[in-house]
Amino acid sequence: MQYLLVNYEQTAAVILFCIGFSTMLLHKNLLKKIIGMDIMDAGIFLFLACQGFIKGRVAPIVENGVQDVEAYINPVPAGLVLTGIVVSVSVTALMLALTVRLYYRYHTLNLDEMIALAGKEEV
Amino acid sequence: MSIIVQLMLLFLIVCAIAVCVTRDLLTSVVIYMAYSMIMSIVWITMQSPDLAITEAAVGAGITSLLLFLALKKIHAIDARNEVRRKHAEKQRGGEQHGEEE
Amino acid sequence: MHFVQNFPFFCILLTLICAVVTSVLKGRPARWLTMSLITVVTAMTVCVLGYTLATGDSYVYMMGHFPAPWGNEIRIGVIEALMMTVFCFVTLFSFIGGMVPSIREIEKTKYNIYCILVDLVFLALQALVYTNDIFTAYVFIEINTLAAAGLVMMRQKGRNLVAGVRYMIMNLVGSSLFLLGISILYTITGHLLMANIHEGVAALAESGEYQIPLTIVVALVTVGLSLKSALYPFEKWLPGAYSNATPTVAAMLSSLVSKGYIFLLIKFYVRVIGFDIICSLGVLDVLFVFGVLGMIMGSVSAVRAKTTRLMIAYSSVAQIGYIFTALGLRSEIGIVCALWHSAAHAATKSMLFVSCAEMDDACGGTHLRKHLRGAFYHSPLLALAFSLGALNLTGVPLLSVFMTKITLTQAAIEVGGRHMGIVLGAVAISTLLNAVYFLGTAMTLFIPTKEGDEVLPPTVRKNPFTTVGLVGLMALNLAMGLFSQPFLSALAEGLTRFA
Amino acid sequence: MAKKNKKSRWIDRMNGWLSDEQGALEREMEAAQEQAAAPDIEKLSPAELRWAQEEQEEEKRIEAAMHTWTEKKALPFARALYNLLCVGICVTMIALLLYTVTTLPAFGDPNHPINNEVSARYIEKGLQETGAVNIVTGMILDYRAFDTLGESSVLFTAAMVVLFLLRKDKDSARYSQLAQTMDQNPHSDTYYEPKNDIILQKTATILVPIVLLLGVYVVLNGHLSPGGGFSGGAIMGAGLILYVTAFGFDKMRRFFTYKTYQRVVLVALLTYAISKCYSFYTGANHIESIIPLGTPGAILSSGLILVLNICVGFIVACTMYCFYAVFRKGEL
Repeated sequence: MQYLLVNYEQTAAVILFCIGFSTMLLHKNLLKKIIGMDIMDAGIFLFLACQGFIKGRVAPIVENGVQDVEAYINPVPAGLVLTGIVVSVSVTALMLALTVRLYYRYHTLNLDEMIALAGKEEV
Repeated sequence: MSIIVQLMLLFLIVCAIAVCVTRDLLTSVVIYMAYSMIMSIVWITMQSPDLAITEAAVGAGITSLLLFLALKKIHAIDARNEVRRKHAEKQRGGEQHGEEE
Repeated sequence: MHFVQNFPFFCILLTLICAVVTSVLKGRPARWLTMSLITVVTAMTVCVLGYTLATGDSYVYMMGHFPAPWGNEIRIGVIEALMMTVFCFVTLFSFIGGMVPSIREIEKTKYNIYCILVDLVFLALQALVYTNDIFTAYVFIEINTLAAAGLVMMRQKGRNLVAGVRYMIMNLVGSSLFLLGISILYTITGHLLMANIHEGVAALAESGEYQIPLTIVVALVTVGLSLKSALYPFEKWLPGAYSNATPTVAAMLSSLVSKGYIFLLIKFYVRVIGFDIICSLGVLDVLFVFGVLGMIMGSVSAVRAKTTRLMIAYSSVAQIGYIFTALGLRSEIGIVCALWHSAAHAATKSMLFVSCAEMDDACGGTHLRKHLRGAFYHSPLLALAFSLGALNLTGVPLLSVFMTKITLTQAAIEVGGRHMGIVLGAVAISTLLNAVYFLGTAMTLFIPTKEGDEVLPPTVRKNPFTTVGLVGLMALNLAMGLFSQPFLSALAEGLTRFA
Repeated sequence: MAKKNKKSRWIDRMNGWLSDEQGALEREMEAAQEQAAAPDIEKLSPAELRWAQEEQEEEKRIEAAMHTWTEKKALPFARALYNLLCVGICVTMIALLLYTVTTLPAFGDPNHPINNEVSARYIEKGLQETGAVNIVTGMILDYRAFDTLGESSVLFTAAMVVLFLLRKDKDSARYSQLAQTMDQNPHSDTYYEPKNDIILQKTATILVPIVLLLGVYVVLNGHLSPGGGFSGGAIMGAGLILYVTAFGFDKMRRFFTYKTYQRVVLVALLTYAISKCYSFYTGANHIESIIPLGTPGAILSSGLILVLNICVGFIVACTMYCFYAVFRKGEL
């Protein structure tokens, strides 16, 4: 148990992931689901970036020619998270466009109402 | 230094729970904006400035802007429906008068 | 460095460039560009297949100047080339076959976006089949999800938008679980390329540390990818998405998008984690149980379905159940059977969707099964294609799905014990149910309509695109049925070098 | 004279083909679509007639259902089961993941499994091999460039689908009804042209140049300091959005319309794909690539990375502005 407190960044990342995950599953309102998805993605990226951090080392930008490994942190997770952030923005933009179109059509944000209304429509 | 990071992570968790709990959509979008602002500061303490700029510009900036726009669009549609509903009531009101007379 | 080895890379780049160029074209040039692109890529993939069959070994293609653990790479072997050839032919013929309904149903001014999304799904499929790097697989899974969600919403009717939202939410949960899985995997092994991860995992297995994170990784990736490929408990999004889409979109979604995820899951098991470690972890039994449940429940709900497209959508849930049951049998033959059935199902299901959708429109477009009566007499080719698909899926000998059932029972007998009994029972029940709903519908096509009953007068529009597409798909199915033995032996032999 | 008009006839045919004029077969199929778009009752086949009536009924039914739906709820039992299941899944998720975190290596210790020879080479030889001072940008745009190529196409896919969903173009017959209800009604959002409120315009005249300059700086110095194509592009996009909110869409359309968006994204993505194609091909076939890496630290230094950063900057800036304009006004 005390080990959790030592690794508090990763614990916080996992808690954020689970809160986002449960928001996305439990809430019926579409906008809440989208914000929950963003929180979930940010949680995963925090978890991934925590792995790359090394205490007492600086960001991987070469200053005045110093190029030994002991000076910088691991650059790979930063690259992966950069890609992840842009992926989560494009997914959010698409989901919001869908929500606006659905609101034109069904005048509700509640997913269950939409499914029921769509079920009644003709094919 | 690690106290500040712990405080910020605690704030993130509180923000996440607040989004889960709040009823009103506008407050949850504002809370999300604060969430991604604090997240970009956490990236700086994690010694990865690339992520900080991207999260600030893309996460806090564009995503929150799109969320606000979606809300504005939905309120605009609500306003339109109010106009239509009042118009429908007025017509129905008119017919009742017609039938009564 | 033989010149043919560059072809997979050329195909990927060509598809991306055509997708980008189509954004400025209008309706007709966009259609012809996409069609020529898919034919060129099919031709190139056949050359790659010839080359890999000749050498018999898989080769690694470095994407960039830096070798394996530093830069990206793609790996092409006999299995990848075989599966990609089948997928290319399916894409080509379903795109041509469903051309006319797509022109009629999709807005004229937004038609080029339809062609762009078809290109992007094709691009993502190629990258998923060829990639040898786990994070590239995640990026192309995202492209696959967004493009497929866009394709689901092509008809812009209320039902399509709701199906699109449900598709997006379920798939986003799946890809987030997949991303978390590969983050933990990267944490414990330190590599992102499949070959190096395999060494790391093997080293971990001996040294015995990080055993819990390894099981969690396998669980997360399995749940993520099975959620995306609609295994039984997670298939709520599938009927709405497949039954409301245009024929080409339904064909591509059911045969290409879900098969890309299944191929990635097989690659993850065999190449990243290693098949023996996976067997020891016991995740395959869970897949086996859900596969068997999917086989039966999918067929049951297909019998209850009112409209033909909903029936075919539920039958894809049953067929995906077959694939996961074959995977769950913990044997080499099981994997060969899973690969074979994903190819056979791709060919059959696209034919069914294309022919059924156009027969619906010809018979008054009410999608109800009873209105298909006597469809053979006014559109014979469509009825023939539909009944060939129906016969194939019920497992008539000399056709491809019959071979699946043979290899599935072979693998089950080899495993023996409880597995054998359950598999034989499940195969029997689902074949019986298949016969009830598929052959039932196929027979109504051939019954001439009497004057008395109310049947909508047929509106038949003959056009060359549908005939070319359907004849191509029927030829593909028959070819896979007749040449199944060499196909299976190539798969089995390729599997040894797949790891 | 003959040679000229043979060439011009060829160009006319090409322009005709490009501007989607009708071939024999296509004309018949397009006629089918026109018939669906503008139905006049006599020529309609019974199926299309039924489809048209069906569309009107749908509209009316949704109108009626709009008010009555709120009382009826989905099956309470299914809802409760779904909630219970989800809470169960989330609780097991949290427990499992927290347990895995305890077994993972500690935070920030140097001998973490991922600090292996892969990251060692990135740091030690990163400057020599990619020429980029910022190792993360060097890794993204040179070592693992295939991921970033895929990732730009994710952004391109999302932009295309959002345009498909929200963009209402004047000549599309199907959505004229939707466009009219949006435009005429004073309450609808697209009706609103920003009234020139002085405060916003004054701050915009000061702020927009600075924001755009910062964006350009971040893009150009992507390989020297933190930043790069994505963040710089987002900052430039924010600058464009600020300009539009202050001065309105008509002023913006003088230099940024849907056509410019299409062309900029086309050119940027094509240069990106072709330059990456060149570096992958030369890499795979062990051909020495002729692109000079330049002196580290100078702006024109790290070979292709600067060009790629500029392309990605353009793509991201135009896409972010396109999202805003399409959400806000429905067309660029």
